[in-house]
Amino acid sequence: MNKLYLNQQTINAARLTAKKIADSVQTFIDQHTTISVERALCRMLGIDGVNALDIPYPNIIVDHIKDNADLSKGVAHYLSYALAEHKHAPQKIAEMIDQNCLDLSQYDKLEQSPHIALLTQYLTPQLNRIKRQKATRETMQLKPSKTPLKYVIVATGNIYEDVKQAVAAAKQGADIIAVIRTTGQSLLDYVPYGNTVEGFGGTYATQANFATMRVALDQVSDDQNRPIYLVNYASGLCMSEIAVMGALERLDMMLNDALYGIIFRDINMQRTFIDQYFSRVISAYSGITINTGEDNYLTTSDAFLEAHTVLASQFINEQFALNAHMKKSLMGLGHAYEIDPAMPNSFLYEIAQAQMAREIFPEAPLKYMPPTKHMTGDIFQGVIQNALFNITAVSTDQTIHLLGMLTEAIHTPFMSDRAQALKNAQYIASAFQDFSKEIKFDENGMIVARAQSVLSEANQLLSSIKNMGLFTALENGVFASTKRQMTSGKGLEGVFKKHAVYRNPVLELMKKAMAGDV
Amino acid sequence: MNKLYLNQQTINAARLTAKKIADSVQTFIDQHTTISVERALCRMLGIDGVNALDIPYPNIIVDHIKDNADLSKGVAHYLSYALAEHKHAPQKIAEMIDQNCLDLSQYDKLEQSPHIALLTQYLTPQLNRIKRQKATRETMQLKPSKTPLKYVIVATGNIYEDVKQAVAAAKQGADIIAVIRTTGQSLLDYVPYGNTVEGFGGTYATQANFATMRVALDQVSDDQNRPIYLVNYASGLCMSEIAVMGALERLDMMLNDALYGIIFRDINMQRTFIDQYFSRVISAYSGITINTGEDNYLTTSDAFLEAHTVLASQFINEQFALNAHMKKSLMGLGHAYEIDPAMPNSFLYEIAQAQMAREIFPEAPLKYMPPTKHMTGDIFQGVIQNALFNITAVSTDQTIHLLGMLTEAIHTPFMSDRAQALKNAQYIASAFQDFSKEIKFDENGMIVARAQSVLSEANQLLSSIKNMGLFTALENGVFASTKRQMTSGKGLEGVFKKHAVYRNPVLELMKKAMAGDV
Amino acid sequence: MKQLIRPYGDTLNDGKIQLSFTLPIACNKKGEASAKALVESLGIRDVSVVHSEALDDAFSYYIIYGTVANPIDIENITVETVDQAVMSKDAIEAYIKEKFDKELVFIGASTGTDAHTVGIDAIMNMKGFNGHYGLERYQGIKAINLGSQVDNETLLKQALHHHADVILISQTVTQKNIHIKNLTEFIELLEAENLRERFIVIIGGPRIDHSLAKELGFDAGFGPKNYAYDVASFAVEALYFKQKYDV
Amino acid sequence: MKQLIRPYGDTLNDGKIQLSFTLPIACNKKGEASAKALVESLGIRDVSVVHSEALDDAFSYYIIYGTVANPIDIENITVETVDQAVMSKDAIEAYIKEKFDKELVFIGASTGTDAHTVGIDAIMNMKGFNGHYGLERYQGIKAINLGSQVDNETLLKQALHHHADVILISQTVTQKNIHIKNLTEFIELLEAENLRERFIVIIGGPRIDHSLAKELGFDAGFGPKNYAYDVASFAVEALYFKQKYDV
Ligand code: B12
Ligand code: B12
Ligand SMILES: Cc1ncc(COP(=O)(O)O)c(C=O)c1O
Ligand SMILES: Cc1ncc(COP(=O)(O)O)c(C=O)c1O
Repeated sequence: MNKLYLNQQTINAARLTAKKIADSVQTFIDQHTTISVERALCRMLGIDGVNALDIPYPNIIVDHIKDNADLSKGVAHYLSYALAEHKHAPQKIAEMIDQNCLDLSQYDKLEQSPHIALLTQYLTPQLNRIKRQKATRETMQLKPSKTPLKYVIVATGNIYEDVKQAVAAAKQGADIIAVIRTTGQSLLDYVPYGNTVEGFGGTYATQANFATMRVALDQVSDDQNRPIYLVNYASGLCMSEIAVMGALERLDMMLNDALYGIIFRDINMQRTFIDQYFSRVISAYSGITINTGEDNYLTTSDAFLEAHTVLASQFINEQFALNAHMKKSLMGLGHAYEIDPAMPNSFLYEIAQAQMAREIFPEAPLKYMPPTKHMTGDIFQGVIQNALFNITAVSTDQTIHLLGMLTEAIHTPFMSDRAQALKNAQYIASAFQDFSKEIKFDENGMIVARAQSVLSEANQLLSSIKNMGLFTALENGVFASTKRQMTSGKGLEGVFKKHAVYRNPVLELMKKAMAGDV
Repeated sequence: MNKLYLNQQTINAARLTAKKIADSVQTFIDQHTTISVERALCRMLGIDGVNALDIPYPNIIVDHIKDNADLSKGVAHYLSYALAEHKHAPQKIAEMIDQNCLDLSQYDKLEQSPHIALLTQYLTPQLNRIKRQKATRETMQLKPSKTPLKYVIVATGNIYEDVKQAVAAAKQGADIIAVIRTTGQSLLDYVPYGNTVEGFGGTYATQANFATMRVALDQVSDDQNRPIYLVNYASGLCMSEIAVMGALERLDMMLNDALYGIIFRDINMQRTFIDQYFSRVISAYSGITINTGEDNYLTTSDAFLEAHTVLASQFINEQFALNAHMKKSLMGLGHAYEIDPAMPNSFLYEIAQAQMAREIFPEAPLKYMPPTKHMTGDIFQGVIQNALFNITAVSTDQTIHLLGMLTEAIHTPFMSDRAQALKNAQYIASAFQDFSKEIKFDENGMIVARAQSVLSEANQLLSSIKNMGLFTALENGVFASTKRQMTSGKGLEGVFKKHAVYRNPVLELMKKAMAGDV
Repeated sequence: MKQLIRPYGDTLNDGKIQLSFTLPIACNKKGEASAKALVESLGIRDVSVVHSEALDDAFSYYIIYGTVANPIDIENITVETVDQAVMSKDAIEAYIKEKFDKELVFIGASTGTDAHTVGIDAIMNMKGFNGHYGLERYQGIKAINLGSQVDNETLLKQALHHHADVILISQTVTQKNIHIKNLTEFIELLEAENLRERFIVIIGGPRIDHSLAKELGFDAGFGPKNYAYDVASFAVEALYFKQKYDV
Repeated sequence: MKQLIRPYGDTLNDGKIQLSFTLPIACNKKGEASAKALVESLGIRDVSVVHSEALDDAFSYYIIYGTVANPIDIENITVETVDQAVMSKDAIEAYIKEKFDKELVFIGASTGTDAHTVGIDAIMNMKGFNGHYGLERYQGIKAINLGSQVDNETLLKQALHHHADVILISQTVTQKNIHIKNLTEFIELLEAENLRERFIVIIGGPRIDHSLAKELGFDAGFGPKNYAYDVASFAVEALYFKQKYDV
């Protein structure tokens, strides 16, 4: 698939530059842990549930250590000593701490724990469950749906209404259901517990909600005889915890991008890069596809002028994912159809950009976002914007095809909005079935020229990011014209430099398992 | 513009066959006249208005001759004698007949009229007015709008509401306004008189209504600083009369197609071919673009299976128009986007067919009709169907672009439906501005193959029509699966074989004038 | 028991509804407020004008979302439908063979100035529609399709001439209710000639339904998504009933 | 004098209107009849269900056209708008220079959990929006943009800290009226601290208008298609008025 005559050397150069950028952040990541990483580890040990005050037990343990001891040694250090001493399951340990029956600070001054191996028996059930879930997913995917996969969101705020919407959408032809999160959740430094019915613009990501939706989708998947994929957000302050929950409940995809959190949620960059790494290792191990958030840049910045920032960021995200041992086939790099419809030849430029992404990341299940910024209250016009987007998605062979809603500028989707979106996409997919095979672009034309110039701008941008380092680049507002400081933003207080005795047995086990795999 | 690798020899062969088909009908036409042709001649002589019973004076004269004398000699025969005798203007003669003060049958048995030249002074004012109108149109067209020209209909039934709708549409960007006729009119064997406010699914075509709309559109044309074209129907039983009225009132285009009348209005084929010839001579002389009705076939027959019937008919219509001394630049041959949207690759086939028409008739201002048959009450889906049609129109360089209405399956267009249609077309025209220049079709692909096969089927069909003759072919239901008999259908009683003394001075003058012109 | 419902956006009984219309006034703040007031006058709350646009100096277009304030009770909503069980072509043919000793004559047309034939052809002609054969192909039925633009008098004359049992009328153009006018005239014509009981008279078209047909005095009415067997099922049973009790 | 209007399809007062909605019942004849009945219950006549579709077993979607039965009188419709004459950037700068002896401080944020900044940035930042500069570029105005996800307490604290004259609040997410809740809380906070009179407080966002702002107790509200000069025109006059009469 080479329609754009892109220079492979430029692509290679850009990739190499991105690798240097990511590697330099990786050095920092490897030296640090966060409260969320430690809580994720707790969850892998089977610690779950909330106390009488609705505080999740993983938080209870981690906060306990943070407040009373030295978290830089990692929960594994403390818990392994406690297990050695008390022979209780980690969950029990957590409950004891909650009831002030146990104080882990007693192990603080002890030497590097000789009992880390004791944790393995408690990790095994979760690891096995994840392996089983992965196998189930792979079996189901033997009958894959035709790409682009039609992806719709549900966002009622109430998991039970979400289920109704999701089931209806699946029956109408959706391949992927994303349960959007309530507006506030990404800034919560804990994961709420249980089934929930109160969210704004989305529904809380909880393990129970994941499970409820998974059951419903498995059911409709059986009825429809095709996989129905489930998506949520391993994003925000609890990236890696949610990655664990998603792995356990067989989610298929996770929105997962530190850059999104930094730019759009004002999450501290140190914190979220560390969280992201562990979350990606977990997703890589679990066979979960990630979705990155570059598309969002174009909702803030101009989609024509800043197209190269999306590409540069995709290159970086690819390297971050590779560093987390992720296969390219799990990298749902994000981009979007956001050029102002008032711009002449907007369709040509969109085709150029979409095809470019496809050619540069041939193995990636690209996530292609519909027009949102230039959608207006004129829902009839919106239908056309979505149709042009759908044409582009189909004609450039995108993988994950987020369907645009005619009411994008108005409200989170009604059931009928989603149905209309699915009909739009289905009609276009059929009408343009073999279109991309039939057409060639003029080698000296504007489509080819546009793609080439975006690539070369991205390449230049990467060089300059490499020179200053990613942290500084973000301080300069390189993406989405948004400046963020290295030491401000939410969640910095949860970052810890690893102590010499620090161990993360989950990371170690998963990396080892994947070593043969990648 | 050669994207389809069509075989020019096949095109030439088809054109030659079509010429033979049309020429053989022309022999028949030249030997005949009709009551409508004679009434048109009356109108060119300045006869207008209605009597106390609302019967138009042209009908009064022609019926008078038909009932009391021998119409095969033509009105010119009788009127020239009457003028010679009474020295009154033709209008006065008509009024005298209406009041039974004059009986033209007295001239029936006289020899070929030696007074035909007397008619010229009465024809001259109308001919001059038509020439002036033509010149006005040509001056305005110096500032032509960009093609495709956006064509919308108004159809309130009330000329004054039509004006409001038309003006609003022009301001919103329409280039062409067609005033649709009331359902019954094409079967009326007279043209109603004066401004009218009572129509069903359209407004009566009257000269006064033409004038009223022309004034309104000239006004908005000045405001908008671009031509706004006006369209009506020289179609049905009064083809040639309406052609005269349109020429006098500076209409810019006329729906004009005997085949449409035969098939969809059950008008007798002899009658309407004769009428069509004269009407086309008038339009050719007046610089009025005709629009043919092949698109309609696809509303009755399958648009994929019967695509070749459209092309065959276009070839025939081209020859009919050439025989009427019409320039190719006035031949708005019709075709349509009517393939079932449920058919995979429907867009590819539509592109193939539209591009094919463009390449085969490079000088013709092709009239391209939107989806109608497969439009449903789902107006949101309809918007997409129209968008795909608009993409095709823009990408294959159609000239007259009839905009689809989202409410096609529901009602004649509301003001807002038209506004939405215009926004749809404008957005697509801008987004796809240079698209056709940018893309090439695979020489061995399905688009090229489709166009080639339609052409070859059309060529075969033409051969078989030539062999049996067009009349017989129509009896066999060659177009729109509709069979019509040569001697049935409306209006046959108005056909007369020309007598040896027959003269049509209008036809003669116009042909002479155009002889230097073509 | 009452069964109260409201429209559904994404939560039960949220009452969400979308509207669009044009007002014959300028597009400005007052126009928007007027559009809002109009929608509120319909009993809709939380009215949000999500789009407004000038169509001309004194015409403005609005797209609106809102919440229907009052639920409706659907418990007592009954639907006038043709309540014959629908038979297959084979079953209809067998039924005719069993119950009648003559061929049944169906005569049909698109009447008045209506030139749309695709609908009546779909019911009557060999080929049928969407893969369902038309009446012409039914054994035991003689189908006579007069085509379009047939005036009411001609249709009746032909029906008598052909000894028709069933008359089928198609009406597609509905602007300014021309179909109602035309259909009413046919019934009046039958009644004036004292022939109403002579035929089963069935109407059809995109805006026709059974309740409209009954209201106008016809035996049945069929809208979109109906095929020859729907019509024939009704007609043969009605004829059988008629021959059994009427004569 | 009464000014009665109805929607306009293609003829004055024809009352034509389009609606669409979902019902939580199956898609069948009864569903269609229920949809029709619902629309009739809104005072709409000639109801035509032009499209119906199953969204799931117990959900059905309808597109409907009809005629609004009763006209509304728009004579007395008044529009709550910010009735300041809008000044240009230059005029505003001159006005500040003339009437105030200090720089005016505008502090703004997108509050609560709302992370949308494009709207508040459009008003406050250098670059502005659609070619209209933001407040940051106005001489005589100090514009402090706190960004998004700022909680009400923080906003107030910062306003006091910076001696703000004007507080600007942006709200984009409106689902389940979260913006109303959030905005009401800010007013309550001001009142609790006895600081309501201390600031001019202006709100904005895609679903905000002046009447909503007044209703909630703010000084003004601005929706889409408003730029920095609209806001500043109002604010500087309001501040001038306040300094003249209040103190
Ligand atoms: C095809 C078509 C034409 C063709 C007709 C060709 C032909 N051979 O019939 C042509 C191009 C000639 C045409 C012309 C006109 N048309 Co036209 N046409 C259409 C179109 C695109 C499709 C109609 C159709 O064929 N539907 C398919 C058939 C199968 O569906 P159906 O008729 O509903 O039939 C089904 C049922 O209703 C039922 N049924 C139908 N009849 C009967 C009868 C009986 C007894 C029974 C039991 C059942 C039954 O069974 C069928 C199968 O399920 C519609 C728009 C649309 N998408 O609907 C416009 C439309 C019907 N046309 C319209 C108009 C106004 C015209 C014109 C009057 C315009 C003009 N002034 O020039 C002309 C003139 C025609 C005239 N005097 O009647 C309007 C009518 C508006 C209104 N509601 O009043 C429409 C809606 C377009 C529009 N939006 O303006 N048209
Ligand atoms: C861009 C965008 C985003 C970006 C925001 C980036 C950024 N830096 O701001 C990103 C991708 C991050 C985003 C995220 C989300 N978004 Co968002 N987003 C949009 C989008 C596409 C455009 C909004 C926009 O920028 N408009 C352009 C600006 C200029 O317009 P404006 O805000 O109306 O501002 C003008 C006026 O209102 C006024 N104004 C605005 N503020 C103020 C303030 C004052 C004081 C004054 C005087 C005037 C004023 O002046 C401006 C210029 O005229 C809309 C859809 C749409 N097309 O509208 C959805 C939309 C707003 N988002 C929505 C949602 C739900 C979300 C999420 C919550 C989804 C989720 N659960 O993940 C998230 C999380 C964000 C959060 N917690 O708030 C919904 C809101 C639904 C609702 N009505 O409640 C929308 C409508 C999409 C949808 N249909 O679901 N979003
Ligand atoms: C990568 C990524 N993460 C997360 C989100 C959603 O936001 P939140 O984390 O605020 O729920 C998005 C939204 O588009 C996204 O692209
Ligand atoms: C060539 C032609 N003539 C006439 C008409 C309109 O019909 P009528 O003559 O019945 O007004 C059409 C409609 O599409 C047409 O294509």
